Amino acid sequence: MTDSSGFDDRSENDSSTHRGQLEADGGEAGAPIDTEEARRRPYVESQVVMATVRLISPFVLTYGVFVTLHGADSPGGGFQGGVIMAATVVMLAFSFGIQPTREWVDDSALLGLVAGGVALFAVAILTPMAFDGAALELVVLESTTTVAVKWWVEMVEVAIGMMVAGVVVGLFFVISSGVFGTDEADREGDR
Amino acid sequence: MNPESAALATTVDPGHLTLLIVVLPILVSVIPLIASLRDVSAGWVTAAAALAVNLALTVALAASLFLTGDRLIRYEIGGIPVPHGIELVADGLSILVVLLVSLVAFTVLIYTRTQGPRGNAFYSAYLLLTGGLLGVSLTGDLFNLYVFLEITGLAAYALVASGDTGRGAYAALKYMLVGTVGASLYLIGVGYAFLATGTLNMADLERQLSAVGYGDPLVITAFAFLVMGLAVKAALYPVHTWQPDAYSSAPTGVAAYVSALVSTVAVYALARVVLSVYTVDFLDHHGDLQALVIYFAAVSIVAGSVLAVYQSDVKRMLAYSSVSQFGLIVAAFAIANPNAVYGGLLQLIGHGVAKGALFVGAGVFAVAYGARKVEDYEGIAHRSPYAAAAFAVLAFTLVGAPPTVGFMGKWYVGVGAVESGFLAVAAVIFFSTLLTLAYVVRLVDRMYFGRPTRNPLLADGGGDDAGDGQGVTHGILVVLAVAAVVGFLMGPFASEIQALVQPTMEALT
Amino acid sequence: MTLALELALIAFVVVTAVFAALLRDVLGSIAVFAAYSLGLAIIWVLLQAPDVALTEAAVGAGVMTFLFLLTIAKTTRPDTEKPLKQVDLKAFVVVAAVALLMLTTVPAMPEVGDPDAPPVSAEHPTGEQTPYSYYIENTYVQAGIENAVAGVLVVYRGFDTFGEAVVVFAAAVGVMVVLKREVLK
Amino acid sequence: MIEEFIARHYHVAFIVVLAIGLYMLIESGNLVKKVIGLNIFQMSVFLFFTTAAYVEGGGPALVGPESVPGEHSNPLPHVLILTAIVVGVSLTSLALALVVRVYREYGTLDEDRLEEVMAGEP
Repeated sequence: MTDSSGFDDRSENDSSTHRGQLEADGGEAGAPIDTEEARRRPYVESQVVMATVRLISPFVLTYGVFVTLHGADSPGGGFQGGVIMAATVVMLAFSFGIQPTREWVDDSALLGLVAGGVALFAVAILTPMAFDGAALELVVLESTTTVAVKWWVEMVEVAIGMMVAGVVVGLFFVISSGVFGTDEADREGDR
Repeated sequence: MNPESAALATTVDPGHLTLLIVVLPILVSVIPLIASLRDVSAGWVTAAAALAVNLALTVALAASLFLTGDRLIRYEIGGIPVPHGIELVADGLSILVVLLVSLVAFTVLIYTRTQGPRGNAFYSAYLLLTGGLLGVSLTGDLFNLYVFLEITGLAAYALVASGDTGRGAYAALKYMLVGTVGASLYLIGVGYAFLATGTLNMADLERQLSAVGYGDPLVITAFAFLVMGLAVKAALYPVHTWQPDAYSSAPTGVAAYVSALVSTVAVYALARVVLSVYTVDFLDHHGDLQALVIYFAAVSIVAGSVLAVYQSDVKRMLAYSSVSQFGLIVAAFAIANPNAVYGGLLQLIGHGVAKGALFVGAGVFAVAYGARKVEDYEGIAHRSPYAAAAFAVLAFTLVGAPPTVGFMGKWYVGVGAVESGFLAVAAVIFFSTLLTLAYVVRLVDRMYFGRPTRNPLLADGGGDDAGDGQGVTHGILVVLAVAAVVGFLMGPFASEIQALVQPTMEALT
Repeated sequence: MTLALELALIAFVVVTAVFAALLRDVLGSIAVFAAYSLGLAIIWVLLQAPDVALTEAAVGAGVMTFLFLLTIAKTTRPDTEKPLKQVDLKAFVVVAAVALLMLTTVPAMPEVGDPDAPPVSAEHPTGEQTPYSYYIENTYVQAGIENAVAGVLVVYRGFDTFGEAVVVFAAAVGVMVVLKREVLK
Repeated sequence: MIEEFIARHYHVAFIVVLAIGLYMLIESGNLVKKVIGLNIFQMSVFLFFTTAAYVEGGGPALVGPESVPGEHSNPLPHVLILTAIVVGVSLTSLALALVVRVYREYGTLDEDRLEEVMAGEP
């Protein structure tokens, strides 16, 4: 365990970074964790954890994509795959600090994932209606586009995967930064 | 079906309409979030456009439904034959609820434009709540109903906490804990029904449950859990405790929306389960179980009224009055003869309109004059004559004064109760009407004949006497007036509406 | 042999649930809850529900634990002198009454794995085909999908899945409303 | 009597775990523990459904052209429970956001203390 100066000034300004360090803060019984003492505590990082995470996260991400795409033939699917993909980002956040990861992840990318998922789902629901079918009637899509039902199922799975990945990462960031206003004020106060 | 209506049905497929009504608000709810990325506050405009289109679609669906002979539209999603797929069903019962939801959602939205809470995420949640409610109203599948019930719940919990107070957040959390237990009890009921039959489609369950036999313990247990779960969602006594806190601490626009629709739709779902899935035959087979539900609801009627009389806070008073009203409606659906069911339906719609608008009124008076308690209302009618008049009319709708819709609803339920020999229920309705009259008269009396001395905002001048106080905008007055007119006019037209939904009533009872 | 394993797993799940209830320390409760989820996930494997097992492991033991830990890091972890709580008699009596009432319905249920149970029979008492039999016979033939769970999820009950996606989205929107945020970050 | 319950051990487990979750919901003063209780309660229902899907000697619901009923567990309850799990985690995240918000406003997660503080509010 070493102190990494790289993130020090940032963590000085941001109390939520410390809150991300769960185990380290467990001690204050009965008191809020973001006490003055906890706030001043230097950010602790583990080179071992960071290296490990850097090494395995591409594989975890790939596995998430695999689980999403392979749902039609084996257990798994968009939801499970999406969760696994989101886990990559959460892992990065826990090893490199929440604040740096937050800055690294683009907000429009998250929203794009969610909106893209909704758009794909909308395609599956609405387009069959344009071809004299019922909503979500994938067989109609197969006969008009000659793309097999299976691939339309995959498209829906991908839509779910995108939404879930975007939302889980978003939830993680939103909850970790707390209530808008009060927590922002905390941050200002620290400067 | 006559040739004319058949022609119309082929030009506009009403089945597609049922689906679009549910899906449109949900899909559009993404747009405000995308707009926030560009720092554009497009929330209200987007929601207003989507809900206006939805209202138009709903009216179109209602028109094509009333042109069909049997008042029934079924739509198999994905073209999968029932019971293997999910279907949407519109009939005389659901269409009135759908109309109510679309109308109230659009009208309350007008109120939120000036009074807030604002923010794009708020309007996304608002659209999601609308989509969830419409899904519950239109689905023909027991599990799909659970999913939409939870969408409704999630959005409602968040909206209750959308104000600035910590009280709202805590009330939302309590609401969520109780609401989720209610939904889970419902899900357990679905589980028992599935264990007994292996199917989930409502129409199919109706046949399979009777094939399994109404004496089967699993069938009976499923009924008990389904009814209990939805009773929690509808806030019947004694599982109502979450409701007054949630309604009184939510921002006014949310309180109006949630009080008008969320429990209403849960009670509608209860009616669906009792009348469409279990049917009158089941109730006839289990007279004791039927009586149990009716007396349980009757306790709610009395307890809600008694608790409302004791409230000094106007919003809490309105909240407790809902406990009583929903007791009445559930009793009506459990009596399950044509008059009682129709009375329950009228009451369901009338209460939704009146209660939502009353919450808007209470919010307006709170903003304009700081009036929250009954005694603060002294002399309000002199400062805000139009708003006060609408408020008074709506309050008398709640009592059931003739010729309002409240009167017709109670009348039909009372007649139905007497027909089926539940004289005690008729007596309870009469007694609770007196109690309701007591607290409504207490309030209206102060509004019109009290002296505006206690409340400084009402006592000293500022603003002309002919107009309304600040905060009472024209938009809000329109909302209140529309609700008052609807509440007033639905009464005299009750028999016309009855003729429209008659085929559905016959099919259900 | 399998029955012994099943009973052991059930015992594990029940014991973890009891500890989650009785541990004073919220952190401990969270850890035991994660174990409870994993126990359930193994039961799903035994019940031939690999999709459910995978999801339960990813969500119950993964996402949920994360969210709980994040929450106590953002809030507080109350004082803990004694490790275990006393059983609250009033709550226990209420809950025991509910459980006993529900247990009376157990003999009416089909036995675990009974091939004649309505959910896994090919036909209803009325002679019609059950959804179960329809899915098993048609998922591969109609849609070319081997995993019937995915087939039912998207092809036959796609509208439920749409609802599921909406629930996820609603959670994100709800959290943003509650925490007064306008962006997903 | 005992055999009847042994042959339906998963159903019994469902009811016992459901009761424990309900107990946590009623008894716990701490809001986070209430949410944990809610999850234990909900997950017990999942056990009820997956048990209903199971058929003795049947494999998972991986099918081919020759598949017949009885060889596979019923995929329908699995699908329902996948949805229900997602609903559960969504509700939990919203509940926890509410917990964070309540703590920000009142500085405590203890139910009794919260009621006290609120009774003192205007």
